[in-house]
Amino acid sequence: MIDFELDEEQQLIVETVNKFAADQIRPAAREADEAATVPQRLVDAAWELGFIQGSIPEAYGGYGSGDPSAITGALVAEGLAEGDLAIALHLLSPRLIVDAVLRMGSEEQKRQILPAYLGDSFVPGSAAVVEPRMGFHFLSMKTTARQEGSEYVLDGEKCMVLLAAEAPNILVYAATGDGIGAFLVPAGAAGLEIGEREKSLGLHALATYGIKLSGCRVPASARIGGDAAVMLRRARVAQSAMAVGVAKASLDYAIVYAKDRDAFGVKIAQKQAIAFMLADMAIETEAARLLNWEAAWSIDQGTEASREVALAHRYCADMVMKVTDNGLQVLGGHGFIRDHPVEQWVRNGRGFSVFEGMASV
Amino acid sequence: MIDFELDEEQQLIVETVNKFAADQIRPAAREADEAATVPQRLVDAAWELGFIQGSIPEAYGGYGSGDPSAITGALVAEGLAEGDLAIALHLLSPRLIVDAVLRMGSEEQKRQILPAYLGDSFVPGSAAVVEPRMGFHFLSMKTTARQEGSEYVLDGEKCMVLLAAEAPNILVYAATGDGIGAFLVPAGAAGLEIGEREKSLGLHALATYGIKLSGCRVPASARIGGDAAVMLRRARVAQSAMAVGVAKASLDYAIVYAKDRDAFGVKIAQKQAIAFMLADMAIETEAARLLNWEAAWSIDQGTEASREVALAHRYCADMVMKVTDNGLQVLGGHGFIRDHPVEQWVRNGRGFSVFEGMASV
Amino acid sequence: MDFSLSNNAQNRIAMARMLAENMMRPIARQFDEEEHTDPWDFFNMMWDASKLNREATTLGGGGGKSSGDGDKKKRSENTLLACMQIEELAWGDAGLYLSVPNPGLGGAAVQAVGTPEQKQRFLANFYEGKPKWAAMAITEPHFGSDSKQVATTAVRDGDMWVLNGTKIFCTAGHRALDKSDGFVVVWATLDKTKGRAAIKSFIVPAGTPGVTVTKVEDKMGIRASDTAMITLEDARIPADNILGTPEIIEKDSRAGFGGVMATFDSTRPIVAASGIGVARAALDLLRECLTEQGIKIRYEASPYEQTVLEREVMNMEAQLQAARLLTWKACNMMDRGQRNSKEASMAKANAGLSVTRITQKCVELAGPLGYSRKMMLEKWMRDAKITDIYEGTQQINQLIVARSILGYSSAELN
Amino acid sequence: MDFSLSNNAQNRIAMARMLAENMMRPIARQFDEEEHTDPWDFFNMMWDASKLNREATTLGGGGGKSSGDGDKKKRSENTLLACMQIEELAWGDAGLYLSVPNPGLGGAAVQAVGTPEQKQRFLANFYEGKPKWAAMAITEPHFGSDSKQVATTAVRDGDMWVLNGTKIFCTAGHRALDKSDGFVVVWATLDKTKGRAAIKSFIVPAGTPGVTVTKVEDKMGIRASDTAMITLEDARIPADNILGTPEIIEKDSRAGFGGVMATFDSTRPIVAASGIGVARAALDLLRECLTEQGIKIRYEASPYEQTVLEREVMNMEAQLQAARLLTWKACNMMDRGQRNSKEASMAKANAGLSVTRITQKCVELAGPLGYSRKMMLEKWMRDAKITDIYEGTQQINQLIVARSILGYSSAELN
Repeated sequence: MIDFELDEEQQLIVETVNKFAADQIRPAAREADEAATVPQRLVDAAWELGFIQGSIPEAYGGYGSGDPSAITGALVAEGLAEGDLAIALHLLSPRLIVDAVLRMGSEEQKRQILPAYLGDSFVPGSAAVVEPRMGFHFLSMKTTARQEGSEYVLDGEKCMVLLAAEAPNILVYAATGDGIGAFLVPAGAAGLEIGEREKSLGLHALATYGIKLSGCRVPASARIGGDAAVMLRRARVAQSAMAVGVAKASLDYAIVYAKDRDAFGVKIAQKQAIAFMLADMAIETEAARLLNWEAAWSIDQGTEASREVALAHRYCADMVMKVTDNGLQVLGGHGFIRDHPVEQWVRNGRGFSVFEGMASV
Repeated sequence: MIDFELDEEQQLIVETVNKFAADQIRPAAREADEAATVPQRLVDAAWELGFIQGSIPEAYGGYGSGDPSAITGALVAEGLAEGDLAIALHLLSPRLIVDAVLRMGSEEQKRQILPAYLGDSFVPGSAAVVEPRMGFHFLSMKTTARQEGSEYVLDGEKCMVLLAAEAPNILVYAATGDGIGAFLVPAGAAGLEIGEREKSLGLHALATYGIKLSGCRVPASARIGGDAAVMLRRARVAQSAMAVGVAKASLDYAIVYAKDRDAFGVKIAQKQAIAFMLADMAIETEAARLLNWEAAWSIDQGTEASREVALAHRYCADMVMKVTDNGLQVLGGHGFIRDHPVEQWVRNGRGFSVFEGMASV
Repeated sequence: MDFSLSNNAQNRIAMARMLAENMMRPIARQFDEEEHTDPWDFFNMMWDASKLNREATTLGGGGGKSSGDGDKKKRSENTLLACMQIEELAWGDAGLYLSVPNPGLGGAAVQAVGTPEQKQRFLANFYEGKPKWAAMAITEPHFGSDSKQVATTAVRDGDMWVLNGTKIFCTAGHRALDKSDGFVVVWATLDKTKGRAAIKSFIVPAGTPGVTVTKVEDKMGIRASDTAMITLEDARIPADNILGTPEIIEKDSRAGFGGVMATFDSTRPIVAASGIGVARAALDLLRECLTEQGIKIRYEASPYEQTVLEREVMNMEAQLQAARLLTWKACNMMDRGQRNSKEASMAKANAGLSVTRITQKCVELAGPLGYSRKMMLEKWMRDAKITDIYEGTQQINQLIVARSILGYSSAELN
Repeated sequence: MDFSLSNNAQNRIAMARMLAENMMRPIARQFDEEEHTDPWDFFNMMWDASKLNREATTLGGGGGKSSGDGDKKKRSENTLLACMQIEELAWGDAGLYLSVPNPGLGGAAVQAVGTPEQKQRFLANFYEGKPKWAAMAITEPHFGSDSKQVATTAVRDGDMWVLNGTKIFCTAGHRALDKSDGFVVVWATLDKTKGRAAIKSFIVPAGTPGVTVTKVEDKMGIRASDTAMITLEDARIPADNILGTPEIIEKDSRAGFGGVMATFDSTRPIVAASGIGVARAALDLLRECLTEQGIKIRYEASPYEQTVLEREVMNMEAQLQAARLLTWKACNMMDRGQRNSKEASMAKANAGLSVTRITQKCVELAGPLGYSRKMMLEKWMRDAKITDIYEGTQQINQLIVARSILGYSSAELN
């Protein structure tokens, strides 16, 4: 029966996430962006809250109750991204590996791989999906995985690989000929070359890298599951949820500003031009959220949901650009100044039509 | 040197056209739409004003000074369409034949064909371009012209053929294998079958028909010029100018209404939501006009201007839909009622992304 | 969170869909072309069907009340069900759906703020006898959205109210007053100087002397639906035909103006749903035609490969589903007894714009066929536009959303 | 009507393009990354170049005056030429273009409403000696567009004016006051109670005691350009440094507030042109990259065949050219001595939105490369946005257009 209410567990999670995002992430967001680093104390604090551990079933050492739902994952992603996108992607990075193993991996792989991400402290995860060319599309990768006896040989180039230099393993997505495979490549593997840290329009606080794979050999056991496209769709759900979070951040900030700023004898929020812009931002943000929730729900039903995910992904990517741009416009000249966060949300928001496989639910 | 001012002749023409459109066409537009016919008195009056004769050089019996410019043609088309689109298309229909002959025809064809359109009274013109299928595109016609000895054999189906049943000749556009050819098919030609009068979303006053060509034979001399795609681009310039005229009609009507209509203690035009909508309509209409003028100017420079025309055509078709829809919205419920003309402009405006070869400059 | 349809919903939708396909589609074009005629066979059929299942056709049907039938869960989904069914009926034909003989907006008002006695008199036996209509008359020639400008007067004369004024845009007003034994709920003021608080609504039954339908509008779309201008000249109705208290309470109360306004919280999602039905009809048909041509939409294709057509279809599907989910959420909140004014206006504003764009785009993408009246697309474009206008225009609903998110009163933001 | 470039225009464009390509592009990224540093080599080079051709780099340069050179035609095209050249310079780099040492907006104000004596003192010898900047200081922390809210005060004390207040968003203010022997035109009020009429502009030269640049803003884009906060504490300037009359004339006059406002009629098209230059840079680069990949834009293809990429490029080209033509028309009217406030705001509003969307879309279509700072697209997206904000936001310019087409005063529509 159609129902949009969160259950009690979800409400609890949302409250926790929102509080953490508001009290700890947001105040650190600008400095993290300018300093191009995520403060360790945030990493530790997030670890304590157990966003990762909670996504792993008890059977494997986590304290999650069964497989975490994509909707719950979306709620967490939205909440953290509302604090700051770069920080959210960093904090949730272990799920790039954990989720893939949980959802696609063999029992043995689960037992072998998951514990490393359940230590006393945060262990960064990493995934390599995007490739450095204009027309890149997640279903047409040029990075290849060739089977040779008991090994896979990986060749190709990736970019926007978050935490590649920091993570113990990178989950590399590559074309296997019959689809897309995901391969766990340990740091320092022969044939894996990690380039300079990238500089991008947004995500300054998040360390991303270009990597080269030249005849990089991994054992057959390093392949997680079969067709890994399913994980890339889940990634789109996570990213779309984050887009909603970024849009909400911009909307709420613009509302407060517009109610405080005087012009022509009233608050600018009392001008229809501004008020209607805010109303439109609110409607678009909510519409995108519901579309993505439905996509997440469809995945939770065990369907591939490729259509639902594609629709929500496209809608959210366009929405967040429009909403964050309007958020900046509401602040006028002040929005263009880095004293306010709105320009940061524009720069981060623009990335959602490019990001692939950078988060997971 | 860049200059947007009309020369004196153009100004004179615009004044004449606008006066005729305002005084005679507009007052008759609604009744013409409901009665699905163009009043004869309008046809006669327009003929007297010489919109057709003026487009034909004196050398061929008209009183135009040299080849009429596409810009001047665009000014006339915009002005008449501002009165009413269906009526404008009817009144300018002779140019479908006249322009093709003037621009592409041989000296002999000019002498033979033009006089018929320079009699004492209006002689309707007709052109068959559009074909009845969803994905129709003017460069991929399925109607064919096959040369057989001294004849061409035409086969295919056309729709939106204006005045097919009324006109002495239909200029049929067909694929010749090496491009698009234009063929003058006389009324009653064997193999030419004119169907029922069409019923459309808009253009109710304009008689359009579906026609069938089954082995319809015309002499080689019936072919006007070579690659006729050039005429279809001129048609797009004419249609785009008309789109601007329709948009301007809606804008001006909405302005008057909004300044007269009270709501919440003021005129609705004093509400930013309405005022900004009107400003946006004005800007979009002007932008489209300038784009199309430049396309027309490029044609007058003797270039093919396929890019310029394509850009202006796309822009104008989108613009007129948005502007006329907003025009209706400004009137609210009253805009939905046929007491006001705005809904008619929405119905006519929607056609511009479909019309091909229905007018000429 | 749950996006699955209950069995109850599936059944209701299937039934409505059956009506839409078999009873409405076949006559939709005819009653668009033959404006101002009445599809009596359809009326009678729907009238009988309504007796079997009222929610299907009652605007705002039982919003908030528990349905108690079929569905296992205790919680109500009545508003949701109404929207789902109305989407189907509007998918069949929006004009005919609006013409279905039922208590309509007039009935909704009586239901929302009427006394038990009034409900007894005007609703309890409504479905007996021949097809009936009940309508709502708010708008007047000099105002549209600004409904506190009501100039129609109601003066007490003994045990009667005497009404004078002119109403326009009264949906089904002609059928309610001239073609059936129905009634119209008329907004009138007891004292023009007292503004909102003095505006009351009155139940004016068919046959009331002094009540005349002076015009039935020619419209761009939804032509099967009658839109009446009603003139009231010393129209006398019983004293107890007033909805709510006759006292002028300065502060808005549920019983007065505010009460009637509150019905918008259920009617706006319903209007949204009807528009969504029309847009879905257009999108369904477009996709069918594309499928016939062997065109498959590649949802996951890159912009370097995806065609403009594919992207447009994709955008339309997303817009349509977004509007639907916003609408369902507004219903879900009402069914949970939560205040949903903001969500209702969000749904209405979003749907109004989306269905207008979708139907316009479908006509465009279908090319010459889309522009021809041989196909239904052009009609649906004409039918859809009203969604962005009635029950509060796009602008009014944006204003309501803006006030809500900004925490502004109508005085602070207008 | 004529859409051809005069020889004069072609030459000016070619020269500006040469500067843009050789002097600006090579250092554009460096001075974006190294915010708050000064490209002195570039400044010196431009300074020398300016002596050869001032119009090239003077905002609003000689709007309305006859150029008299090259071009055969008698009619002036100076504003047009300024816009064309500025489009080229902004194509090179918008931040650097705004940093070019020149009389800027401050000079434009002196030129528009200054006395011959003031023009002599502040403009005649401007280009002598080391690079100089002149800036305009209007905005204050508590207001943006609502410039009648000026709270900075000017009090007459003998033969001096004493200024007090804080100005923000002063483009090139830092370089005008601290890095050169330039000046800033400061808006101040003689009497806060008298509103617009009491607001005058004052020429404040570098080195004036009590004038301090208290902050240089960190920005999203155009980082090579300095945006200063200026504090005036009992800043004393000579009595004849006031622009226009010191009298408070209730009715706006060219000499007072209105006069300074009128300079917007030339500066708005110029801001539009600079944004167009940035957007064109992005679109040019995107197309180059596509061509390298062998992708050709099929302008005339049907939506059934055209890719989303092709359509987007097509739309961007149309938007860009539309903005350019609106801008050129506003210039054309000014050069003809016609009132062009409406057209200037049309151009600014349209360009502001178009260049923002175009640059954002170029980043999107270039995928991961677009998002990387290895390519310039992301920078141009950051640079373009300011076009929709300064010299009147999108909203302000829409308001001006609306007033103009509705024939409303600022009291009737605000």
